[in-house]
Amino acid sequence: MTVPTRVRVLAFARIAELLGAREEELALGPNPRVEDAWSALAQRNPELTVLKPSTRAARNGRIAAFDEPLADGDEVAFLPPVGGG
Amino acid sequence: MTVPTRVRVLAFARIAELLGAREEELALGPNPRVEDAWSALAQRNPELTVLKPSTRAARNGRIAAFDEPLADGDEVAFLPPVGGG
Amino acid sequence: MLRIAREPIDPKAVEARVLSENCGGVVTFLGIVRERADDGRSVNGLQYEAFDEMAVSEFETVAAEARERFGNVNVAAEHRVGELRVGEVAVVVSVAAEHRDEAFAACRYAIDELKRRAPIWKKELYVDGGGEWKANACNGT
Amino acid sequence: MLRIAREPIDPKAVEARVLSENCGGVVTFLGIVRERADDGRSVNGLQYEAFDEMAVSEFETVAAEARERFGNVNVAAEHRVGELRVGEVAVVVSVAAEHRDEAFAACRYAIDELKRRAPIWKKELYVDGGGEWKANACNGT
Repeated sequence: MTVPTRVRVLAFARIAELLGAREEELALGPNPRVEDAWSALAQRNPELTVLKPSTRAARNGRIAAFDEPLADGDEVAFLPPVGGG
Repeated sequence: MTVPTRVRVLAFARIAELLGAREEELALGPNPRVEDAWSALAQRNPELTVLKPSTRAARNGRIAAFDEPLADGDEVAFLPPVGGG
Repeated sequence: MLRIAREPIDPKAVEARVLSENCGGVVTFLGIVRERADDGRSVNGLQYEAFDEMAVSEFETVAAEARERFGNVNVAAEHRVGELRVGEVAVVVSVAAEHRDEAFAACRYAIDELKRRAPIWKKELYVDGGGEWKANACNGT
Repeated sequence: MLRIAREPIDPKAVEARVLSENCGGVVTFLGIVRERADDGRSVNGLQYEAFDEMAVSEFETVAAEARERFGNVNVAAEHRVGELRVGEVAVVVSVAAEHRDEAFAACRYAIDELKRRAPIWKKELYVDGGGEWKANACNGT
């Protein structure tokens, strides 16, 4: 029996608008990577797909590559190109 | 009979301290120049002499050379090196 | 050193955080909502949002870099989030230093890097309806 | 655009004079009395005096030059005279522009030229008594 890896996803700006939420819990399969969290979202929201090249990810508050592994309880954030100031 | 040329002298900072005044009236001889106003002051206050190379003059609010002529009623200011800001 | 503000910013309070006994120069930058976007469209205002914790820690890194580059400078900043109208202050960066050279250079560095790196987003809200998320030039590292 | 102040300066009031509808960036410089002079001596404060009319007209020239060099910038300044204690604001220069590049450049230009050219004088008042009139580097034109 496979135990799912639960992660909390944070979304911002256009990504949050497309998802209709700034935050959600995802249950991923075994040995998931950042990539898998993104794919789970993009499957439900195909408009996200074109945004991937410009999106950066952060794992537990630090910039992370899309192939970085995720652990149960991790927080993954997806960050569109920034526009502060 | 010679009519004196009356000018108002403004002094600042160290120059004013040496003169003991920030402002005075001078009666100069005929066809005076900025130079003559300075000399009149320096005669009474020899300590001014060494300051001349670093002093700029202004006539009626505009920077003036020491050989610029003065007219009756002019205002002459002697400006030490500035230190604002 | 970066504070994310949900209410109007008081630039004087940011300045007050950088003043110290031997500072001779303070440079403060205010970023203000303009009535025209860069492409010329008229806006009613801007909407900002931030990933607060990460914006704060990224700006700590920026401030540390500023001290490495420009010496003993004090840096503080505040960035507002939510809906802002034209004329309101979106961001304040204040730097105090012994001399003005470093204060100018460090303030410029801090606002440039904040704009480039802090996870903060801006949506232009157009007078004729709708809105668009706008990225700064030179995003990322 | 330069005001000679005989009372403490309110930097916010100077800033308010440069704000306009399409300015996106405001840079403000504060010059503050330091406890140590450049040669390391401790001061109680500074004494400033100005040739008011000429300082004002010289700064008008500086502001016009800033607009020639940096485009549509609004410039305002205030310089205090009299006796100032450590920590008090001696001078404020504020510049608003559409973008921060010009605001930073014009503010830097304006304070540099004010220090170099405006007929304003400064005496350091030492903790151990006495005082000395101090000139800025690069006086005159």
